[in-house]
Amino acid sequence: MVTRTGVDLGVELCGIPLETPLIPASGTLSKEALDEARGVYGAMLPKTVTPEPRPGNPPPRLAETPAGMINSIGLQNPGADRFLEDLDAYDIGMPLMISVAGDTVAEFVTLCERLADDVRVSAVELNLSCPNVEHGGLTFCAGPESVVEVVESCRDALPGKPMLVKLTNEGVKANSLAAEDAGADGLTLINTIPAMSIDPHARTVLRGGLSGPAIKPVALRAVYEVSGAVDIPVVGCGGVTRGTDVAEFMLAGAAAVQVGTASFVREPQQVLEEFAAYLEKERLGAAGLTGLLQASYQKATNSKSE
Amino acid sequence: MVTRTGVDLGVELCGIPLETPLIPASGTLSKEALDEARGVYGAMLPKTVTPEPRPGNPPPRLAETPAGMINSIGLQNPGADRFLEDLDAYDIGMPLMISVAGDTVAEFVTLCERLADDVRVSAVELNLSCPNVEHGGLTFCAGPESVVEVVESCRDALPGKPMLVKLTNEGVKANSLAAEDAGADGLTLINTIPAMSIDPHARTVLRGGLSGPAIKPVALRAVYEVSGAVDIPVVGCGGVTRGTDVAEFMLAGAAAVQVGTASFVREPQQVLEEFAAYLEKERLGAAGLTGLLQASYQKATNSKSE
Amino acid sequence: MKFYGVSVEEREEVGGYTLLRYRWDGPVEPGQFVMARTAGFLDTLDPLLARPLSFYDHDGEVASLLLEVRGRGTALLERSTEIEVSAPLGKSFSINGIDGRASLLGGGIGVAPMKILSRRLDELGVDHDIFLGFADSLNSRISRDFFGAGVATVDGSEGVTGTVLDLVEGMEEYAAVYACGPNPMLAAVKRAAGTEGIRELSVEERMGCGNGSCNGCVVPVLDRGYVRSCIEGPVFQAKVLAW
Amino acid sequence: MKFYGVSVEEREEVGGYTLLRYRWDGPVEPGQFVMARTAGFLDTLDPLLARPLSFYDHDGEVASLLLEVRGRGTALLERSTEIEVSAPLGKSFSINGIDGRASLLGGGIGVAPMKILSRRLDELGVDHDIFLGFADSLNSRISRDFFGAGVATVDGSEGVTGTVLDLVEGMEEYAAVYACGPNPMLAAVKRAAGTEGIRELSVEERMGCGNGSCNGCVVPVLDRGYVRSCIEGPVFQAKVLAW
Ligand SMILES: Cc1cc2nc3c(=O)[nH]c(=O)nc-3n(C[C@H](O)[C@H](O)[C@H](O)COP(=O)(O)OP(=O)(O)OC[C@H]3O[C@@H](n4cnc5c(N)ncnc54)[C@H](O)[C@@H]3O)c2cc1C
Ligand SMILES: Cc1cc2nc3c(=O)[nH]c(=O)nc-3n(C[C@H](O)[C@H](O)[C@H](O)COP(=O)(O)OP(=O)(O)OC[C@H]3O[C@@H](n4cnc5c(N)ncnc54)[C@H](O)[C@@H]3O)c2cc1C
Ligand SMILES: Cc1cc2nc3c(=O)[nH]c(=O)nc-3n(C[C@H](O)[C@H](O)[C@H](O)COP(=O)(O)O)c2cc1C
Ligand SMILES: Cc1cc2nc3c(=O)[nH]c(=O)nc-3n(C[C@H](O)[C@H](O)[C@H](O)COP(=O)(O)O)c2cc1C
Ligand code: FES
Ligand code: FES
Repeated sequence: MVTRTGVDLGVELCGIPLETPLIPASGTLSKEALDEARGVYGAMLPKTVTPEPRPGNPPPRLAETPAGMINSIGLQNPGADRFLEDLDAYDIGMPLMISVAGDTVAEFVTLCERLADDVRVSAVELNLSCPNVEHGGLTFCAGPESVVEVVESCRDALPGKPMLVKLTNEGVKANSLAAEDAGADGLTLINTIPAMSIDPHARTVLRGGLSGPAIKPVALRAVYEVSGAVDIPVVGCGGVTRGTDVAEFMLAGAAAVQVGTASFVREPQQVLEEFAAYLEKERLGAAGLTGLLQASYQKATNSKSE
Repeated sequence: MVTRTGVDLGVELCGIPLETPLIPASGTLSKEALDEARGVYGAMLPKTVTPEPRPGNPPPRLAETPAGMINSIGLQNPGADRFLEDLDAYDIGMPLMISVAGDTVAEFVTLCERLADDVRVSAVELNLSCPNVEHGGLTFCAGPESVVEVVESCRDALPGKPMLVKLTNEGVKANSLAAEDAGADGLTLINTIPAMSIDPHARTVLRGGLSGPAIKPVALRAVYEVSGAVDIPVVGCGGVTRGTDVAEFMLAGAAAVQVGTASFVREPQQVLEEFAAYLEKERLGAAGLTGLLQASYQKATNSKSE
Repeated sequence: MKFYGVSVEEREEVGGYTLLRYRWDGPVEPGQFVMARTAGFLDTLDPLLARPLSFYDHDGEVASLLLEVRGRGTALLERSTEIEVSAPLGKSFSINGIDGRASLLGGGIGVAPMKILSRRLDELGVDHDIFLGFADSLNSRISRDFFGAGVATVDGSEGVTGTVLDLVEGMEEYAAVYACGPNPMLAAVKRAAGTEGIRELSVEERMGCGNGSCNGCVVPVLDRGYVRSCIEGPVFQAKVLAW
Repeated sequence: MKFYGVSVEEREEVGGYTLLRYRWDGPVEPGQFVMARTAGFLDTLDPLLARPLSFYDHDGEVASLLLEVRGRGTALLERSTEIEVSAPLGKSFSINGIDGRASLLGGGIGVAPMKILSRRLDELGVDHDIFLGFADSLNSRISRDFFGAGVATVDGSEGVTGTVLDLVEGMEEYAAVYACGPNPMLAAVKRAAGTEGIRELSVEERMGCGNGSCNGCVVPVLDRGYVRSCIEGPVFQAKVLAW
């Protein structure tokens, strides 16, 4: 997409041309809100689907935290059959990516096989931040071995279709390298960070995943460190709230950027407009931003934390 | 300390009675600001000291982030000799804890040996979030093996003196168990989270550690998971900003709580007063809070992140 | 989610609550809500989420919200002169084709949607009784805005001592029963109102987005697991709620 | 760090800057600064840190700050009627025992501490020249508040075309030279002013706490590595800065 002011917003992700580098983060844009996506996102990405329907967790599922929120939805979704029946609802004239998860490697593979020949699906995102019931409930991204196992199996099941692997922050560099080795075409960094909220009066707790602006600095660091270490594209995700956040992720090395929590509190259209204004001021096209900093700063700056 | 309204703020940490459960987080309270500590904190804890003086990193060292900040100070400190000469400045009538770090296990040990017989020092906190130059610059808490190595060596060097081990969030549970096995008397959770800030206009980056309210939900989760798994006391740290935050950490299982970044933007006295007001309302003493939730919720609630 | 900047043109303290008025000339149905926050988002990202608030009233031009301060979000809203609101959201009360008398029950801040509902029923010529329950006489002051309403307070400082349920007799006989308040009250209304006629409850769950995207605001419904209260609610038929 | 809630009793736009006045009857020395933020901390934790601002003026009862909006913190301060400030912080300019004429140089928002400095020098009977440099005529408008000051603008729209350094001749001859502005300007002043007499520069570094606790605001000094500009500065003797 080229704006009226001549800014080229187009990027390429795993060979797929995207009109803009923005993608909705999985699980944060419903069918009812699709109108906000048109003309804004470069690809569509619905909530993670699992082979069987999942009811999700009982409420309360949310807690607000400083500049962030915790969710514990429990991957509520209608299951693959109903999801695929209704898939056309997500066809809004842009590439469609599907996020998949399962309880076992076999479940991941089943889903990939169903999607492999579906021409409506441009790419698959493996959501590895869910528990592997065969490994005592540790997530699929608990370590490089389990990443390799699931990614290799899905790779075989998805010949020729771009496959992204979505990881959480813990162990992100080793897991990313493992995913690349196992055949991932791209990485999405990062999923929510395990966190917890306590109501000290009611003495209740909510454990779940932290998202929103609070995690942006952690996500940026992950994208920066990983995109300097792998040869596959990285999609940035975590706390993107305004146009300059998109720029920051791309400068850090991201080829595209997902917007999640912020879409609950703003129109994604505004994020895109701010991003376009930034590009216009800097006289750059979106694609030119990726990794602009990477080379010069990778070594120059210190990485100690106190 | 018992307040005018009869609230007992006293707690015990590794056998040391503390007038209040609050402790300044290492590196966040200078000598010039000691007045804010009197009558507020239960123990004093200066900035991490290393055997040799360290100049620290060149500026800029700070960046603000959503509800948080990144610092890259580089452990600037005058070195053990000058630090110990001036130690009496930190004697403000409360137990004194010393945070130590080094480039090698041997450096940690040297420092511990110097402190072992110093009667002014009530306890030592090992700051393991610094790079181990003998292991390619990975931090001392990069994994259980390296935690065990440094903690065991320091244990031998510090016979009889309470020794806390301070860890970052990455791998916190395995590292905590390792530290306990290796002889730690307590754990401080968590240090800053590796993060990064980018100025998209100047195209500059700052890599460092994230602190402040933004990380509170992550720190709470770490304290909750770890205190349910170890038998030694846990000191909570990360984003504590108001009285109810102190309560939340203690409910999660902390025996004491450190205040860091918040002391830059508030008086710690206010945090203590709010905490006392909370206790009064709940008709509890400080010591009674620790782990009040732990038993009932450890199994009851889900821990999936999406 | 799209937010619109509006000015608070009037602010009125009514007992323990605060009424805020702003211009809104689009359609508003009784039972609908807005996501609202103080202005200045982006300059401050905390608190991050907007808060769901029912329409208290709407005369075609001016909308009113009734606010109970609970935490940071409502505290900030209460003292703001510039706020940001979404368009009206959610399913409204069913008010057409009522064959008989209606009963409106509000518990605490659950009084909020009853004003606009009462106005619309008046417009449709539906006779109705209003029953309001509060903690104390301070909060009950808003009942003066409801002509002829029955009032109960838990501490007995105003009206009948007890809850709103102690005010209503023969709830089963009303052609329509509408209730809003804490979950235990709604469950009691569900039991007392029987299954004949319109039986509608407006539920309160924590919300993240208000437009169906986060799946955070769910309530359990019979045979269908959890559904989003911002999309399928906040007004539900009593019989579908699995309480 | 302790903050005091104060009301902005007067707000005045002066070209590109904004003057804020609040009551403060404690002592204030020229060159000192406050950490400042909009009121309402705790209800909103973002932005988290307060911002360092020099005293522009202080008459014993009313303090003034001169504000240039750069980002969120200054934007919020600029539109707030209630703000929170620390007590005066940092080392001030040395103004006693000056044997001769003084020169005051302000670059951009570095003009801020020159007003209160000029006032104090007047009180002490020290003759001084004031030289101010700005980007353009809009920002230069504040120079009307400095009687007889020399003015330069980079775009030539007011006064001499160039920087503040183009205004001063014979800088070495002044008994005292005081400067505040961007680092490159300060470095140039250091070179031009020689080493005789009082040569003081007020530096600007990002600050976390303002009271020495975070070690964030350091500047490099000769032979001593990095020192905290909030404690040992913001005013430094030119010769100790390792620039
Ligand atoms: C559809 C709907 C309509 C509503 N209409 C009104 C209205 O008209 N007027 C009004 O004053 N309030 C209304 N509420 C409730 C209002 O949204 C909450 O009081 C508000 O979100 C609390 O925000 P806070 O920042 O003040 O408190 P927080 O700081 O977010 O929380 C304060 C306390 O309230 C609890 N809490 C937070 N959100 C909720 C919630 N949704 N339900 C119950 N407890 C919660 C928290 O756990 C905490 O203990 C409505 C809620 C819903 C879902
Ligand atoms: C001792 C001292 C005295 C000062 N006196 C004044 C004064 O009297 N009036 C005035 O308007 N300003 C003054 N400043 C500068 C002022 O503190 C910064 O402009 C302000 O902190 C920026 O905050 P912000 O939220 O508006 O911008 P931010 O959003 O924090 O940042 C906006 C941009 O400014 C940069 N920035 C942030 N902090 C600083 C800093 N300290 N120095 C340079 N660049 C920075 C950021 O990298 C970013 O590019 C002073 C600074 C110091 C250290
Ligand atoms: C309510 C909610 C639901 C989510 N559901 C999913 C999901 O189904 N699958 C997934 O991969 N990530 C899910 N996520 C994580 C987001 O896709 C994203 O990785 C994370 O929220 C960080 O981005 P953000 O800060 O922009 O929200 C969810 C996040 C939220 C807040
Ligand atoms: C400016 C700054 C300097 C710090 N220096 C140290 C240090 O020297 N040693 C250490 O163990 N932790 C250090 N920390 C980490 C804090 O002690 C604390 O673990 C962390 O900031 C989280 O707590 P908070 O969110 O309350 O600040 C530092 C933190 C900050 C912000
Ligand atoms: S509030 Fe997000 S789905 Fe209802
Ligand atoms: S601002 Fe924290 S030490 Fe100077």
